[in-house]
Amino acid sequence: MDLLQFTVSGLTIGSVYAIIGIGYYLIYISTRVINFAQGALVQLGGVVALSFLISWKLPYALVFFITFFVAAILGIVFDKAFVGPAGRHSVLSSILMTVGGFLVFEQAIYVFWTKDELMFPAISGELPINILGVMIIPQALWIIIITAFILSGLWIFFNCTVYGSAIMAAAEKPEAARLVGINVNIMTSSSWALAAGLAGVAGILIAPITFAGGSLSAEVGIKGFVAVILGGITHPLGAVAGGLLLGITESLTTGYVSSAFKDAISFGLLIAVLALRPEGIMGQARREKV
Amino acid sequence: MSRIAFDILYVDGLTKAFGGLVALQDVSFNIAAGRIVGIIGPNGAGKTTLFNCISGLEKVTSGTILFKERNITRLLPHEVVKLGMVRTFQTTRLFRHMTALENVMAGTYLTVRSSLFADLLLLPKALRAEQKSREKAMDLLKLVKLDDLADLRAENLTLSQARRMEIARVLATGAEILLLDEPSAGLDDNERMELVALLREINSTGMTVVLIEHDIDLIINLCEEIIVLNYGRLLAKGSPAAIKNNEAVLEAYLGVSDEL
Amino acid sequence: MSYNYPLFNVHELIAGYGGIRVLHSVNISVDRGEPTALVGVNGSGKTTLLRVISGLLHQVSGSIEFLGKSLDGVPAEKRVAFGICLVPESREIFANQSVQANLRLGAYSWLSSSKMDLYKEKLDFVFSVFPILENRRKQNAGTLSGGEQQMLAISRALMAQPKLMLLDEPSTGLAPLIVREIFRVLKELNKTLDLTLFLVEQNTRLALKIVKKGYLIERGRIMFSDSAESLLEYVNKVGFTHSAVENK
Amino acid sequence: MDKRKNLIWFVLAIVIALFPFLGVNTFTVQLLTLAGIYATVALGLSFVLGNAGQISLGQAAFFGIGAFTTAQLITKFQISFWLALPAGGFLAGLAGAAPGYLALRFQGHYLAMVTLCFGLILQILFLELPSITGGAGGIPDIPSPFILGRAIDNSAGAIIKTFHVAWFLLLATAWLLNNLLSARSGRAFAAIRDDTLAAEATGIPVAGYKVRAFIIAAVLAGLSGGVYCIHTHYIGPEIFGVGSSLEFLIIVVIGGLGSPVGAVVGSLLFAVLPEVMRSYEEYRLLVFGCMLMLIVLIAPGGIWGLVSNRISKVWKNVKNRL
Repeated sequence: MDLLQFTVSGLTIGSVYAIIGIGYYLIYISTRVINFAQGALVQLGGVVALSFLISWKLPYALVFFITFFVAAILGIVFDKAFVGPAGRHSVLSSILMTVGGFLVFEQAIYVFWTKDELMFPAISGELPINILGVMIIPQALWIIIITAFILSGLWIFFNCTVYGSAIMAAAEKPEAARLVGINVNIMTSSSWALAAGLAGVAGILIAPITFAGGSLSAEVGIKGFVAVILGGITHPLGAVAGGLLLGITESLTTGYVSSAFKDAISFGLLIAVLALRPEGIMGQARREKV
Repeated sequence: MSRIAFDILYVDGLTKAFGGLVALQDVSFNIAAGRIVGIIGPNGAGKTTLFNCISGLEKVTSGTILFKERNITRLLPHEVVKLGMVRTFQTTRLFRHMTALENVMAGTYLTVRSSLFADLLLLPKALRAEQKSREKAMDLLKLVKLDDLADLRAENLTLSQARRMEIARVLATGAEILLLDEPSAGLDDNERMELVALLREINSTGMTVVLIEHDIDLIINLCEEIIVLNYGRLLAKGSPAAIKNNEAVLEAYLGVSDEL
Repeated sequence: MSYNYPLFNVHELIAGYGGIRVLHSVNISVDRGEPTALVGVNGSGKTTLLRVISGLLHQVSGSIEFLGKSLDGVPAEKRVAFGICLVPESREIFANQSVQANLRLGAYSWLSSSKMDLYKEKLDFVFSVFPILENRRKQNAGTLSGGEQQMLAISRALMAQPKLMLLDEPSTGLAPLIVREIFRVLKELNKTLDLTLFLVEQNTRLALKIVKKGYLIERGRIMFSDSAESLLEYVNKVGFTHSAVENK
Repeated sequence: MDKRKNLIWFVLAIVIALFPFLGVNTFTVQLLTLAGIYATVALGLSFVLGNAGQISLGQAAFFGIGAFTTAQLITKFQISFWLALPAGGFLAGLAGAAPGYLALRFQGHYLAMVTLCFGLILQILFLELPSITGGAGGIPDIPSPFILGRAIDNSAGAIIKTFHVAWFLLLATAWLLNNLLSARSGRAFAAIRDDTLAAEATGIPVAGYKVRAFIIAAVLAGLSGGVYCIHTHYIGPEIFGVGSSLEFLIIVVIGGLGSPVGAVVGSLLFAVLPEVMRSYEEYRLLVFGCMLMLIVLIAPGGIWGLVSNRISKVWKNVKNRL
């Protein structure tokens, strides 16, 4: 029964990785940038949501939406004012810029909110529920349900709406997108907004488990990146596959080996997978044109 | 002019496929040492892919490439250069933060030896190498008429200057055959004539020159032999006069004249 | 058919990439409904001209007028709504999306929930032109064959309801049979729709078969323009080098 | 020309030798020692990023390997600091080959991520292998090699000697690197940075040079790690994590990528500025983060790039007037 227990907790954390990973995917396909600041946005999501929940006493569902929009606007501004202009210099510049962004967001939280790890209320109850012999805390159930909800929403958005289809078109072939009348700038901003918003939402989901404001949620953000690279950053389902795989691997490592080396093993797994299959598990190889 | 009559480059049954797409199919030809040869063909005919395969940048699907009677089919790009075959690219590729002179000096990497250790400690060996490399590079810059711009940063060179600097850089490697990918692209008529003169001069020293070109006038003017590719296949090979009147080549360029 | 007024005018156009000039003082005038071809060997600036007309590339100087209005400062995505559509040489279809999604994106510039009837009508029209696309409507566009991709690229442009369709080397990389089929359709479309074709081709003989007028471009300069018949005669005479200087 | 250059190095050596005796207080000397240690790491990182065109987001790991190796050799095995220091540099260099080989397969964002993961793995190992690194407690009581028989001493003499070790190490490595950059190998690195494909087509063995670039940077980080442990007398795992890697990145970018002087300028700023504005300690990283973003946006050459531009302009004006 242990195995099942570990798998469930792996799926829980893996879901969060998947949501964050989708953000990396969207930004990467739209602007060819890996947003190293994504982890700080996860952290930010938790803190912002906590303020709305505790100080403003807003209802939980509303807080989800507000946090999403706050993070989304931050994402757009960060791209338009900083990452975009820096990326024109070189890849290195865009990496340095997003790393700088990570630092600034994280430090801003420490300075203007708190350096402490804050308790974050779960969506409902703390007592574990027994389902088929597996003990599940309600928050884990919520995480899995909300992730499923978000993933199917995204699927419908990208596959059935013109707007979603236009975002994908602008990401795949910006010039061709312009030729059918799509404003590519608006589409890349939409990608950044969606990616940042999802990171913020992931921050709320994970905060009851990792606390809000601490560096743990930032680490979850980095894991989201590991997940998407593992799954393949060129494939729409890469983040989901990579996230779930990473989550389960971690939880099995914690259960059967040691929790101390859990992260070392996931990072090692990433390097090993990349060395064997640089495009990730689901990705397609790309060819550089000379 | 005396010519050594051996094939410096020999390509046999070269095939290159990208997944299902066959970019080159069973291409065979030979190039005699000291020749100046042009490769032409419509867009997508596989010209650049051919260069990529010969220079070791792309792995060949099947077929053999012999250079100076040595099989180079599976060698890496810098190993091919070491044997004496260098190439340029369709777009100019400069070391843009270096001066023109330093660019050409970088080209002497293989011909003027030193070691990391000697370089670190600035041993006499490193200083001598530096001196020799500088002289050689300066000579080559004179050849391509860029000696007065030696200290200009490469990113500030005009297109025509940059292309000539690239030629100096590949010559610095001690090559015996130059593969030039569209050296005249973007040049005006005067600059083209200068380029033709330069290539003739380089060829007159015994260097084999192979160039891909869109400018058919330039090719007919300059080359002794022309290779025509179409849809990844060798369509024709021969003297400029023969190619000009070849019906198959005409059709490849102009299309068939039957009714719709 | 009478061609009473100009559809678009290119006046003293200079353009290029970075410091490199590709087009030198190009002048072109195309009348409404009059199919026109631009021929010349590759590297002569044909694609660059199409990129400037469609707005993907800004000119250094000179102007383009479309239906009497200057296109200065109008970005590519807005020119689509004016009725200018480019079918690029590499087709540029959205390979990760279905055929139908590609066609829907073609209608992006005017599509709204109130115009669903028009959308259906256009879709049916496109499927009647290229029936094979209807069979493949659910398929990922990336899995289509080269010829089908070209058909999709043309159809996607048709969905935008263009007045001017710029076609860049539609024959590239296609088998002769398919090329002929596509050219037959293009000729048809020009006749039946209020659509003007501006065709760029290396396959000179074929291109001159379906147009009324042709321009010969060489090294970024228009060498001359004439009726398709005389141009064809000239090209047949001088061969593929095209050069007026060399062949005199 | 060469003579004038040699003179500069000579003058710098004299300045370093005399500096602690010019009546500066020991606190300042210690602060500058730290800056010198940072600068050596920054020198290597700046070389990887700016001269060789590669990316490393895990540089603190090599700093850590050097520090832990040196500290353990001194404390556990009673080996002389002068042998322990190169051993630390050697091990760090060995470890540096790993990301070097990874750089053969990955570029750009992927390489950034892979080196970041490499740094994260070592950060965990530093913490979780107490038998080697002392675990969370770290290694305390690292004796200064300049005072025999006593464990910790902040005597002025030892402080000055540590300052000399740090800055002469910096001077020596800067000299070596400067030599390298002006010679054949330096051009090979620069060629790879500017255009890897063209470098390969010019006959430069790109793979070998990428690995060498990472090894060189790792050795420099390892050596400064060794000096760091006799400067602070205590090392713990938290100093060698990804946070520190980012701080080294800040130093390098703010100072000026690819320039040895830039690395020194950045390090001085990073060590000294927080002391100047002590009452705003919690804003330190926020300020540096903002500086990093601004520099990348408006002055990619860093502070030294701005200053040297200014100097060369003034110099031209002066020349023109004469």
